[in-house]
Amino acid sequence: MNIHEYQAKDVLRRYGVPIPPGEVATTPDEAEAIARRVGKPVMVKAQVHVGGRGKAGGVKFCPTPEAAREKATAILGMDIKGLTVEKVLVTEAADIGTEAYVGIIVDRATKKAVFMVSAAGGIDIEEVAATTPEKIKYFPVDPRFGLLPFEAQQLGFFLYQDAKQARAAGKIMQQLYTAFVENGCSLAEINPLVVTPAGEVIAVDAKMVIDDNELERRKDLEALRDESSEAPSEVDARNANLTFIKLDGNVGCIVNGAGLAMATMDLVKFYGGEPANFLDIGGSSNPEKVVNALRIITADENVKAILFNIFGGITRTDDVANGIVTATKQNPLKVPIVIRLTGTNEEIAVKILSDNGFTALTDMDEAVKKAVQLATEGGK
Amino acid sequence: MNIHEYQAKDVLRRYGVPIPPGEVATTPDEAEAIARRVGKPVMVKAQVHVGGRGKAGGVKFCPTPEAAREKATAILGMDIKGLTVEKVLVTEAADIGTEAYVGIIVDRATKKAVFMVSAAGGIDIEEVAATTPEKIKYFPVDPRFGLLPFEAQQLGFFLYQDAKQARAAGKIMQQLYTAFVENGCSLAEINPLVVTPAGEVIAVDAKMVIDDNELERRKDLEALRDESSEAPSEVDARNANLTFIKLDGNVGCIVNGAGLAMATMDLVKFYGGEPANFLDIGGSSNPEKVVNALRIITADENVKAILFNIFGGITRTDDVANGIVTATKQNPLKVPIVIRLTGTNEEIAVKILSDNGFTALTDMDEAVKKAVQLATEGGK
Amino acid sequence: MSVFIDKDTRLIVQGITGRDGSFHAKQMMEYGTQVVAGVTPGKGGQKFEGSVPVFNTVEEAVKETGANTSVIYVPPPFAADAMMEAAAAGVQFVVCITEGVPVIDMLKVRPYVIERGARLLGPNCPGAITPGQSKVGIIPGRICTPGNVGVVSRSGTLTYEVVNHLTKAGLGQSTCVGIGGDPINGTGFIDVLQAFENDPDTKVVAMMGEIGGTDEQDAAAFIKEKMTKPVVGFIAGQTAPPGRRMGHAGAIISGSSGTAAEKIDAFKAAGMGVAQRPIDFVELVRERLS
Amino acid sequence: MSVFIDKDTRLIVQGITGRDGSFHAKQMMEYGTQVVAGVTPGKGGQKFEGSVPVFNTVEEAVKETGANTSVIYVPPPFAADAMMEAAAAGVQFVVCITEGVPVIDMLKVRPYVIERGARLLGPNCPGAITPGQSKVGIIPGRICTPGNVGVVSRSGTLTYEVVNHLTKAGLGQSTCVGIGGDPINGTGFIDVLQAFENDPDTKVVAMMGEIGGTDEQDAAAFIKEKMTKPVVGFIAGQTAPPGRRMGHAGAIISGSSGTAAEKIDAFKAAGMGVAQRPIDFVELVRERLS
Repeated sequence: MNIHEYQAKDVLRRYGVPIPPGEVATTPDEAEAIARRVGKPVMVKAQVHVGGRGKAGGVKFCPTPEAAREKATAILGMDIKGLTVEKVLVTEAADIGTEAYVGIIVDRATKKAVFMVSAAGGIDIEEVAATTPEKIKYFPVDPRFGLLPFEAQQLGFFLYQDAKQARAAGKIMQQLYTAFVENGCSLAEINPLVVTPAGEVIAVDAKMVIDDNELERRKDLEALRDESSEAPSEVDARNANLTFIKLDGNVGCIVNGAGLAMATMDLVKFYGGEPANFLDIGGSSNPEKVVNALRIITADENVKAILFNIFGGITRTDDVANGIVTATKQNPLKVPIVIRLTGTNEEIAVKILSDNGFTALTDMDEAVKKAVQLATEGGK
Repeated sequence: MNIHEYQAKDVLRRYGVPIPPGEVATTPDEAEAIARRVGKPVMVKAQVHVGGRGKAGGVKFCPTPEAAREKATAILGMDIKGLTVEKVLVTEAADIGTEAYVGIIVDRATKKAVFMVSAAGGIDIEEVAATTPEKIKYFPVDPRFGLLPFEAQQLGFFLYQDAKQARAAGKIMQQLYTAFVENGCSLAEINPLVVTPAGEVIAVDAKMVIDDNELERRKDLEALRDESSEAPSEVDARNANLTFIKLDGNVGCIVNGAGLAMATMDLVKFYGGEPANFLDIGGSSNPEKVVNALRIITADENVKAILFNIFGGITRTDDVANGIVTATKQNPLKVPIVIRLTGTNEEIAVKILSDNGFTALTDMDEAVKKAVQLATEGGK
Repeated sequence: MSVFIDKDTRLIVQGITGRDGSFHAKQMMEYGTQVVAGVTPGKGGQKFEGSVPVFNTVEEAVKETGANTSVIYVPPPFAADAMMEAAAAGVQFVVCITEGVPVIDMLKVRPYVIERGARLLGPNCPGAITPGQSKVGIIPGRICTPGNVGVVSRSGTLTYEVVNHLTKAGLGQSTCVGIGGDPINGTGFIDVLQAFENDPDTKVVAMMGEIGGTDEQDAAAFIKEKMTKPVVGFIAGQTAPPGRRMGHAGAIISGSSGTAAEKIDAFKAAGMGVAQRPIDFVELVRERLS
Repeated sequence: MSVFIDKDTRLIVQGITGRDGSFHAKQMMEYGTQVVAGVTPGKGGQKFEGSVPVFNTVEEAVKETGANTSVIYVPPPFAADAMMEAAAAGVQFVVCITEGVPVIDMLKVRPYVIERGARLLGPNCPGAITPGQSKVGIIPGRICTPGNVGVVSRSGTLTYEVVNHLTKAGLGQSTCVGIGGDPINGTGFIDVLQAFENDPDTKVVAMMGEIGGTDEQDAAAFIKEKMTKPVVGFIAGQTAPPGRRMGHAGAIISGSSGTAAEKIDAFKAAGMGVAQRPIDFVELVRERLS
């Protein structure tokens, strides 16, 4: 789960990271008031879960509170890559000497939390990685000991020659690491980490991504979720415990398991169709999930045919069959449906479906071909 | 550094350990007022750094606030093993079903923090260890992972058959471990850990010893020190950065290094004398330390001769010589002094001493023999 | 022969009295797995299904039954502890089925388990099955049959799909291993490939990967350099949009690394057969078996 | 030959610009120790005494100078970090002189250093000296002379006392090692005894223990079972009252274990010579050398 810059900064401040003062505003009035409280020139920064805000005009320097009002008026409501700006962060405009990058990610390759630091900050780190990889130092942290002071200081010396700055950066990295671990992050970064002309080391922008698996036990983190900055259908799916991603095709796919779901989408494409979505109903059997999945899929007007692909292992296919029957009774389908199911309790499922006028297939390729054909016909 | 029961309980409460309510009182009035606030029968417990309070009459059950006043009157000012009771803890009297012991120590043998738990609580664990060692479970904690939940639960099951109680005890052990580590303890124990007739698991008495080396960086812990419960000469020595322990003999010993100090005391005994103290001036050279050491030693009227034994390595013997000259000028000695020094800057030291009328020896056995002889003569 | 589990596997089920644990314990027993103990703290002394003793701790379960393998069906917040408990008790092969284990927990679990000499499979995996001998986890026994194809996969139901095709085509399996897609897990492709390489009963390997990360590329490099046995590969997620998380932690593409195209190229460069569709495994495996 | 240090020891001094560090760095250089680098963060690029390069990190110091040993003189709150930094940088022998290191810090330092294959001596120890070859720490070089007596001790000045007697009596030392008295340290009696047993130049060992703990009893058991070379022992603290801490963390007696009498009995049971006074080492060692 992404959280906003202002939220990440609030978290990091609690761990002692030096961050210029600032507050979030939802109206130009608030923005002006905050700028007045700050008492210095401010930045007004759009709070949206998308990169490239700056280039899109979502980040502006404001020398006066009046300017802050004006820029906030422009930015609030702005559309950035399909997301509407609902909030702006109004924060003291730091004097910037140098800009560095400091980030931590959970790394699949080393199976560790890995620091990435670079004196070439301020821009997309992936660009630095692609063009000048020698400018990034990677440092995997031993999870049993954490980021030790000498390690943090070594990373600090990679960024700065000056010992005071290196030490300050090291301390910030230790704070960032602690915040990362204690808040179950999969990513935490400060970019840019700035040295001011006065020699202070401060965090001017921050980003944190919380591991979705952490949210169940950490309601305080779950509370940071901003549903207004997500697609409504995806919010709906998540609240129904489904994983759903909307795409542009016309074959609506309902599958159990992420791997099989992706393989199903690939097969739709292979047979000449276009998947309308990724949707994983997950492992556990629950007719309610099927009902919700159908509701979400059919809300998409592009969908011209629905494809169920269920391989019952932990999922009981009779539960899925019952879900289909219930859902279609509540809301009769306006598009054709192709059901493929096999595995646990397959015989019962087939009987439930045929008793209710559905045909069940057992072969995946056959089912996908039929769904693509129906969608293509329906699309005409 | 020992801290009082009430202080240890305050610390452990912050980590979530369930402890009956209570407060500390220095007067019978306060004790009565606390008992009234508790609103239930209370225990009044002497707060002194010594074992066996109960047997000495320093722990009393009080069914009413009036009784609390009465018992507090009796206990405050009481002498327990040479220490005067200045404070009492007035705490709700728990209903006691069973009593267990839970402790953690830093263990020299395993080089780890080791849990000791026993269902035979309420008495001195050393007695249990001596008589029924099979009743104690020892569990060394891996410092890199801490006390894991399953480990804590296993320890809980060693104490209790009931899963709810085992889990509650496990949770308390995790809290105790965290408190132990975060407060730099060398010992932390709950004795007894009580199961009430209602099945609740609570800590009825608690003890913590803070590692002296922790205090320099933890002023909050240093602030828990209660000098009123220590011998004044030892407080004085500590404040002068000396390690001093008063004994009953007549040869005052001033030595650099704990091992050599003990060996010196042993040699005093070997040659027929009795050491009056252990005193280690430590490694660093500082004439002021010598001045303080002489002041503390000479305050003991039993001392009939003073023996310096300095082997200069990191300690510069000329610093020690200067300290002796300064101290004896300020406060002329009333007892004979024997000075043995050798090592770093020995020639300078000898000159300083002889210029000021002292004789310096270089042989330890000779010096000890002479000091014993002088003390024996002086004692006649 | 087989890898990780066989007829001598003596299994503990952690969370045996829970909803998932009890269901799958029964399934495993029906399949013929030697389920020798269950663990649920507080239910020590009970019998599961009238025959399997339940213990409060894994330590006791191992001591009393000589178990060498454990499978975990406990809720996510307790799964990390369960894995460490099994490893600490001397269990050699620990399989964690639980989905949704916080990744921060896994950062510590992994070194803990490795230090104690145990092999961890998962979390968030379907487990392993050696057809006809032992099933540990949730892979449906019905779809498998003994044979010489080693199967390794990052996903669950996709594995079933492929195994089902293989079985229907008469291509039995030595062992099927689902490693799961979580970013920090115990056993990776290379571990399983090495085990198949060493297993005399495995003649060819079928491997199912996904978009995201570089595990498949690393596996391809390993196959090229270290393996003598043929491997057929598949990558799910060719149509997945970049930068989006596709349902499990494994399936995310970011930047230039982790795309399906890149992984398929790596497979081809390693001389592997590449299945375009799940059903394609049948022909590709058959060719390499003969 | 010798143990731990010799003429090939290439030494880093951590905290070389501090009060104690600079004083002892000079002493070690005068003794002939190859002091190849110093470390003080923020003073990288300077030269100590005009010749020894100073670095910001131990990693750099090792990389630039090929140092294999490090000695630490930094204040207690930073000592744990310094020990780990040295071990992480690949230093094989790490000596920490600093007194007053919090024991909670040492709980983690010890496994960290061991995992990285380094030997730690200390903290709160006087270091080691191989007379005529190398001195690492604070043992006064003047009182030592080359020879065949291995010296190991839990205390500092008491060691000097004994070594001084030995030297005056013409009994030179192979290596003198002060292990320090802190409850959690890197090298114990047994480690050093094993090293002396393996060292061809050591013919007899002089060992100085203290009251508190069971290290001396464990060492006695080791001597009885594993050592062929004679060992003479001494215990300081026969007159110490029980239950009181005698000046350093090591010297505390509690309960029935750790008294001087108990330790001396263990020495006798191991067939060791027992010195009643420091000076007794001279005769006891001489008898065993001939």
